[in-house]
Amino acid sequence: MAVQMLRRTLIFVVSVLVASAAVFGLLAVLPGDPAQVALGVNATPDLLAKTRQEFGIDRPLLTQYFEWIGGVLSGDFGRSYVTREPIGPQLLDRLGVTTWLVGAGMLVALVIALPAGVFAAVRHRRASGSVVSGISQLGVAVPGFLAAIVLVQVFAVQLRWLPSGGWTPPVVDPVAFLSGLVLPALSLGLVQGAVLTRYVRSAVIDVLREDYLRTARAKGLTPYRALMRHGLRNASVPVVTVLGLQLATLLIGAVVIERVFVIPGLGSMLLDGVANRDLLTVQGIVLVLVVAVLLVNFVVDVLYTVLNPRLRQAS
Amino acid sequence: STPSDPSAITIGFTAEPANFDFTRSDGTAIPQALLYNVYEGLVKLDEKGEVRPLLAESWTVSPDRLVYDFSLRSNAFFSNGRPFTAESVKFSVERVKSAAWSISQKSKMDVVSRVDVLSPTKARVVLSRPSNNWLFDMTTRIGAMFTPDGVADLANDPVGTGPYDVAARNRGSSITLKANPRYWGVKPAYETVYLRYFKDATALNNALLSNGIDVISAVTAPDSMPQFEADTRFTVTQGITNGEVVLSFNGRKAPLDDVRVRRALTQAIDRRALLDTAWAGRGELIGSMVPRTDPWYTDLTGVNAYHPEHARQLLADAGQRNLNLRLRIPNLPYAVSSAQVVKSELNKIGVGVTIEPLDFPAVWLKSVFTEHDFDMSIVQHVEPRDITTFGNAEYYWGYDSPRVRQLLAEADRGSAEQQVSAMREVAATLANDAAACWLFLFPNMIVAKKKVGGLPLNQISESFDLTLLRRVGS
Amino acid sequence: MNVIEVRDLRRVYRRPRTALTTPGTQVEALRGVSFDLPTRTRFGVVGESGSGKSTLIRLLAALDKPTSGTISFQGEDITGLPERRLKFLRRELQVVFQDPMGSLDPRMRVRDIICEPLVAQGHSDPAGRLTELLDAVGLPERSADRYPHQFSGGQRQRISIARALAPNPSVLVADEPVSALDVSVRAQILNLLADLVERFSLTLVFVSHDLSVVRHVCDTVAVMRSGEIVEMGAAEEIYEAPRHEYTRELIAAVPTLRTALRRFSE
Amino acid sequence: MTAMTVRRSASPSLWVGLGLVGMVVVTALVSFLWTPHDPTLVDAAQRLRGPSGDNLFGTDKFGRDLASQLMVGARTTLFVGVVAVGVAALVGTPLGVFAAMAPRWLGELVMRVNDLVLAFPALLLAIVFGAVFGADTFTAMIAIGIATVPSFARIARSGTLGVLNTEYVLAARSAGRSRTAIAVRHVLPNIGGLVIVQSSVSFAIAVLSEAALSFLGFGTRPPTPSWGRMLQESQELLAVEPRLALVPGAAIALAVLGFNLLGDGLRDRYDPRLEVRR
Amino acid sequence: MSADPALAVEGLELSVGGIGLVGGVSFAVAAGERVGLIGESGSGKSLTATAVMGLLPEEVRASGSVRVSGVDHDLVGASEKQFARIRGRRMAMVFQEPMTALNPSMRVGDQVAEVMLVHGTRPDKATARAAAVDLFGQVRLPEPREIARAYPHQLSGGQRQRVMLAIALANDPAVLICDEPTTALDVTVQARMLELIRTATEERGTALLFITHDLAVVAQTCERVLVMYGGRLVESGPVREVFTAPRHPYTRGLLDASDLEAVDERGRLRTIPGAVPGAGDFPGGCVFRNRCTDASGQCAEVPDLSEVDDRGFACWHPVGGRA
Ligand SMILES: Nc1ncnc2c1ncn2[C@@H]1O[C@H](COP(=O)(O)OP(=O)(O)OP(=O)(O)O)[C@@H](O)[C@H]1O
Ligand SMILES: Nc1ncnc2c1ncn2[C@@H]1O[C@H](COP(=O)(O)OP(=O)(O)OP(=O)(O)O)[C@@H](O)[C@H]1O
Ligand SMILES: [Mg+2]
Ligand SMILES: [Mg+2]
Repeated sequence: MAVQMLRRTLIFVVSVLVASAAVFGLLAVLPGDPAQVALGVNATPDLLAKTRQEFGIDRPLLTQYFEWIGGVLSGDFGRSYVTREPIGPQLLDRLGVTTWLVGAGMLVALVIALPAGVFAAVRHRRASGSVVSGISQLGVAVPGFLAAIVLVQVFAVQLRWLPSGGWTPPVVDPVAFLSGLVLPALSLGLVQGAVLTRYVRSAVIDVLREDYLRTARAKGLTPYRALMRHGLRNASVPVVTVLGLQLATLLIGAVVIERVFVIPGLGSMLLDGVANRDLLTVQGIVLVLVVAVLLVNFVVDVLYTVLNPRLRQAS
Repeated sequence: STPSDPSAITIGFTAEPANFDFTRSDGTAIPQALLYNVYEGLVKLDEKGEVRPLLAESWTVSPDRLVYDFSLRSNAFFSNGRPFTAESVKFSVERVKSAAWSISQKSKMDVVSRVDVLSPTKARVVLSRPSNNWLFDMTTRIGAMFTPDGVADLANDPVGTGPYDVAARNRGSSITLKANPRYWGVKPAYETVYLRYFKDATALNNALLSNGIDVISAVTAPDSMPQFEADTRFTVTQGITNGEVVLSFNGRKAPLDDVRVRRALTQAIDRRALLDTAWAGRGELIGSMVPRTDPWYTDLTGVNAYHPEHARQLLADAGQRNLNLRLRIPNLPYAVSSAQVVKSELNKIGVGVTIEPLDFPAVWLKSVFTEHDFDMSIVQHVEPRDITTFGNAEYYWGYDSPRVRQLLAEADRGSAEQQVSAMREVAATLANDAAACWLFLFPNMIVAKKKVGGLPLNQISESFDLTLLRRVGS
Repeated sequence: MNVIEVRDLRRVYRRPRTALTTPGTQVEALRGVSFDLPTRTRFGVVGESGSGKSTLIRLLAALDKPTSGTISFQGEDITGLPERRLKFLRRELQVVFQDPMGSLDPRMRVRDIICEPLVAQGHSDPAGRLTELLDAVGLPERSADRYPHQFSGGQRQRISIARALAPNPSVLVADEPVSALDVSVRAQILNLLADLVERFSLTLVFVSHDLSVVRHVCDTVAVMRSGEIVEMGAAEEIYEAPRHEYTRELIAAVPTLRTALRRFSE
Repeated sequence: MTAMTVRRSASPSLWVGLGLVGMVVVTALVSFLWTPHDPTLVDAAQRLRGPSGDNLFGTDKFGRDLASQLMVGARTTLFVGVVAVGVAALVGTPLGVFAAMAPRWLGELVMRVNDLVLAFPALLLAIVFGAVFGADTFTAMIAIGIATVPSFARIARSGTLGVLNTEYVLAARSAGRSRTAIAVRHVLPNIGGLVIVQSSVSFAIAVLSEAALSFLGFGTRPPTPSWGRMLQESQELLAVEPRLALVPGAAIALAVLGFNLLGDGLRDRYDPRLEVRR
Repeated sequence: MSADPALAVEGLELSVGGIGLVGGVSFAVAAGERVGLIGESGSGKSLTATAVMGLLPEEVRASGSVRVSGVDHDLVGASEKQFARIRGRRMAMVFQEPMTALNPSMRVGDQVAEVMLVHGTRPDKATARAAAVDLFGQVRLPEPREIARAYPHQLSGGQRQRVMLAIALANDPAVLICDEPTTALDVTVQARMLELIRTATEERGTALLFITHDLAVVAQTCERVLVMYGGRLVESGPVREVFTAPRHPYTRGLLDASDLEAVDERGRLRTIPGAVPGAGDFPGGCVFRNRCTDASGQCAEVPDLSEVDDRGFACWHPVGGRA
């Protein structure tokens, strides 16, 4: 048992190390000189050289990498070339924002997808079910940013019910925080909800075909109750997989939404970082994203065993 | 901000300062927020382009135009409580020349040979050669006044003498300025100013439309202007900036080293039509690198005016057939829009154009600006009086004219009248040589709630000057 | 002479991990099986589910490697031989599987299915042999261009048998070839197998959980339980006078019409 | 009990999907021969015209005909899908098959790396590629393709594992087929359905990605018409001229819908679980 | 035999999209009687059973009549609600696949308790659970208490099938339908299971409809047998009579083919020529006529199932001639 845990942890650490090397390598080939970006036009060569030295980017790549990864392993992500502040706390800040956004988006998605997906599955041979799955099909086909733009036009610009963007931390003003979260969460959640609806639908349809659901009906449960009592938990296994994958895409896909709604999350930090060639920051962000995704996968694995007793220790 | 709080105002911007230290980070965002608001210099530039007193109440210039004697305000204090004195001037100016400053603009201080403290309120600056540009440059960030114990953490804690002090910052989203209670001058109209940042022009517009902000500092989506103009909630102003949108030619390389080719390309482009399509007709046409607010402005739009037949002829004369040019532009809206029109126009005279948007600033700076790997580019040149760059043969456009260099030097050295006439000649020469093709002068479009007055018509200094704002009504 | 000699064959499977924290369990599918198979025997293997019958067959066909022990085929040790040195085995020994649908690639035409061993072994005229084979298993010639799903279970099993016969093997191994079939079809296939064994002088290894089927088809029977052969001998002998307790149990449990109907006459 | 085969007739979603995709393909093909106007010709006089007989969908702020841009944009859309899905399928499928057929440790390794790529932000890849090789449709789509490789590898691997567990693969092995022959003759045809389904879904995702990248300014180069860029350029005019956003927006949505429906329809046809009921 | 049968099926017709799958099936099962339903794969046995249970796939249309004792309405055309009250209470079913018929994520004890709670035959969870443990003992599961806490995957196939039986018997139904309940089991396990079904139904006086394709199993378990082919009942009667003196050529063929000891002169088993056609491909008239050696022109007409004294067959040329 301990050995297995160790093995998993080891795989995880190695994955993160490989990922870190990949990020580093990828960014090393990125054209553009961080020093020049920081200094701007008309920078003199010796100023450039001095700044490069200050950033530490004049040293061999391997040295840079080991220094960076060494720092990261001890919790130090380095200092941003641009803000000249430690990156770690900033990352945490931004991660918090993105987590709120993604969490709220996921919530919206689930609130839409669970009932809609179950409904569409139970009625998949009838018109009402087809209508729901048709709508979800359309929802999947709408680009997320288009949904965002339209939502802003309607609810912020025309009706002026909600802010068009911006971010208020929950501790500063909970009401402003929530009202600012509504539209981004909807933009993110509607499309993801449509995607999820389709998965829920097909998972439930699969479950509806299962023998044990027939058994449940043979016991005298109505089809609906049979599904509720016996189907959903089993249908949730494939849905959780998708949820895990979606969470990963959401973390990254939030970039566009963050852009439209001017939300200072990881996505906008990533875009800024790349534009400013703030390489240490970008490396940090990507590493955090990769770790987050791997962690989500890990959680999904654990959830599996909770949901599916077959995966627990067999007697 | 709560719209109900009359002493607060929220202003929307597009470019967010990465930090507060403009001595070491380039870009327009930091001085836009801090200069004249948090930091003050001895002098400032007003919206008509005139140099005005600020921390210096007055100054005299010696006849040989090498010695500047400034008399300073005695009631100015830095936000950390230190008084502003002649020592501050000496410290600040010398600091620009030291390694503490690392941005390239610091070279503008090279002309200063020393600073003398004559008394707490009298400072003398001695130049190594006469320079008209120096005093003008003192209105920019390099003229900002610091105090020795206020420079420990410039990136996060700016200490200046201005009407505002940075109260809070929310990275990626906003900066809060609070009025400095010990400010020496007129108390600003708004006690609290929220500077909010929107990377996206449309997001910025929407914020105002949905009452999220009170002012758009600069509309960069010109096509959206009609919706503000039609809305009775808003005041709209349109002035100019000193940002010349330039179609630059790489003069180092054939065939663009040939003046006929450059003239042909310039004449092939209908700049009125370009402005109309690419920037909704907002902005002004200019014929050279001079905005209307400079004293030596003359209308040069007639030089190398639109004349496609003539352009074709010029190309033929230059022996250019099947010309194909790489238009490598920053991936910014104005450049992308303008480039498409330029391509379409040049195609009409048989010149092929490949548009390559480059990651800005990083890749553009590297390939175009530093490595000169381009035929043409489109960039907005926002620095004040950047016509002088044509005197630098090393500059990316590779324009090399000894005559222009000489004229520029004379202008800097000479009297005010000499300066104006020399600069006029420079502008005319550039236009004539088609050293570049000046597409248009970037407009300054501000939209604000009706309750906000005092909006600066033109944006020609580095600062978004909050001291100008007024409250209207109520 | 013995075609096949099996000595102390063991095979241990490691089940894939089912929980995050625990390693997979080990399953001893075969625990020391030995027997000799003289040429032209019809050898039956019976045993309940999970007793290791299929495992044994996979090892005989060199589709899997034993954990220990040896199998020699026509005098040559085939355990641990790399695939490229197994050509003779692939020619001499062929397998018929249980699931008449699952053992035929649904995306291949019958023609290609039957010719697959010939093509794989570089036969000079696979197409020529096809007609012969179809005829041997009693399928019409036009079947060749159809897909497996267009056939009934019995017909599919015929296709499977035709494929096995293609390289002219001397040993035919059948893993529960009739377990998935209806009684009427079962009879047809059993008849066919008997015909073919006779006609081509085949050695037959026939696996089933149904002792009466094995008794009908085979002359020698091995009874397996939990990876071991508990009893082995002539079919009639075992059926009439089982020595091992488990064999007796097995025989008693197999329902046959005759025994069942006796219930009514009592 | 035997398996009974219930061949499903083509579902409506397959037909609607085919219809929509066919429309995109035909539009793209026609655009090579004819468009109502030059889609890149700037004309200040024609700026922001409403729909008319001459300009079916009107013109944009450059005075360019929207209908013509839409037609040529269909090419970009298809190109995007072909490149991204091509890269992903051609790399991912063999990789997945390999991971399933290789020795366990090697397969594990491949899948671990695969997971990593899956965790890697596709956007960053697109940006880096754009910066290194010049931002345009092709590089962006190579990046999206690479980012999509893992999903193909996963599907291909699980499909292959399924196929390898069948008796017909055992039969092929005992027939003397080599590993490669089994991979080519048995595995690939039988996971083909899964790959095709995955392709059409990835096609849809690629089209959306191109739109999103163009929206962020890392996609198709101007002035090459692309639906994503049209949408981006229309943004500031949304309140004034919603038509400019609606037209490309609807085109994207319909094309994506088409590919998704096609994928669903194909899944219904190819999913062996639906085809054979036991 | 009581006059009022526990289960009565009259003229049951099932079709999908106009293709007839089952036609004119009528039979009755008395309380305490055990009736086998045999026939080759695809003959319509499962469809008939699921029609009785009201568990037909949506696309299948049913007509005719199905009645269960103690229920005052016809089950054909009954609503889901009506069925829900009957299933698991008045009639119950054991399915073939022990691997998939139980909910993998629920303890088996709870799955048994559920059927009692649903119908309110036990007042609360605790009682129902205790009753489940009891039932496990009745179906001879070892250590019923431990088993009740297990998940299906922790049980063997035979054990799971016993759990299924416990579920079916929990509310003492009037009718028990078993659809090939032992096909997936080992012979030794099968023998014990069959014994169990027999005694359990005997003890409770339950009417049993037992579906299988294994004639021997029917002979062991049932008193009466129904033979199905091509969606029709072709023969019926007491097991002994039908199996010793079959009248329908199809029954005859089945019997011959299952007897591995009866061989011809060449040592070959006897077979029915040809194969079972797919649904909808059966010939009109007598469904067996394309495989029947005795078929004549008369066979183009559908022969009725002539029932005399519990013994019936549907054939124009019965084995042994017309009586
Ligand atoms: N690939 C495998 N991995 C792990 N365990 C296996 C594997 N194959 C077989 N086993 C296990 O080995 C044992 C013997 O299996 P085998 O398939 O040989 O039995 P069998 O006698 O053929 O059974 P059946 O009658 O069900 O086909 C079983 O317990 C089975 O679960
Ligand atoms: N939903 C359906 N749609 C179309 N045909 C069906 C459907 N369900 C069953 N059938 C067909 O009806 C016929 C009878 O099926 P049924 O399942 O009752 O056979 P069975 O006698 O139980 O066979 P087995 O022994 O294989 O279980 C078969 O030919 C089958 O293909
Ligand atoms: Mg087996
Ligand atoms: Mg059945």
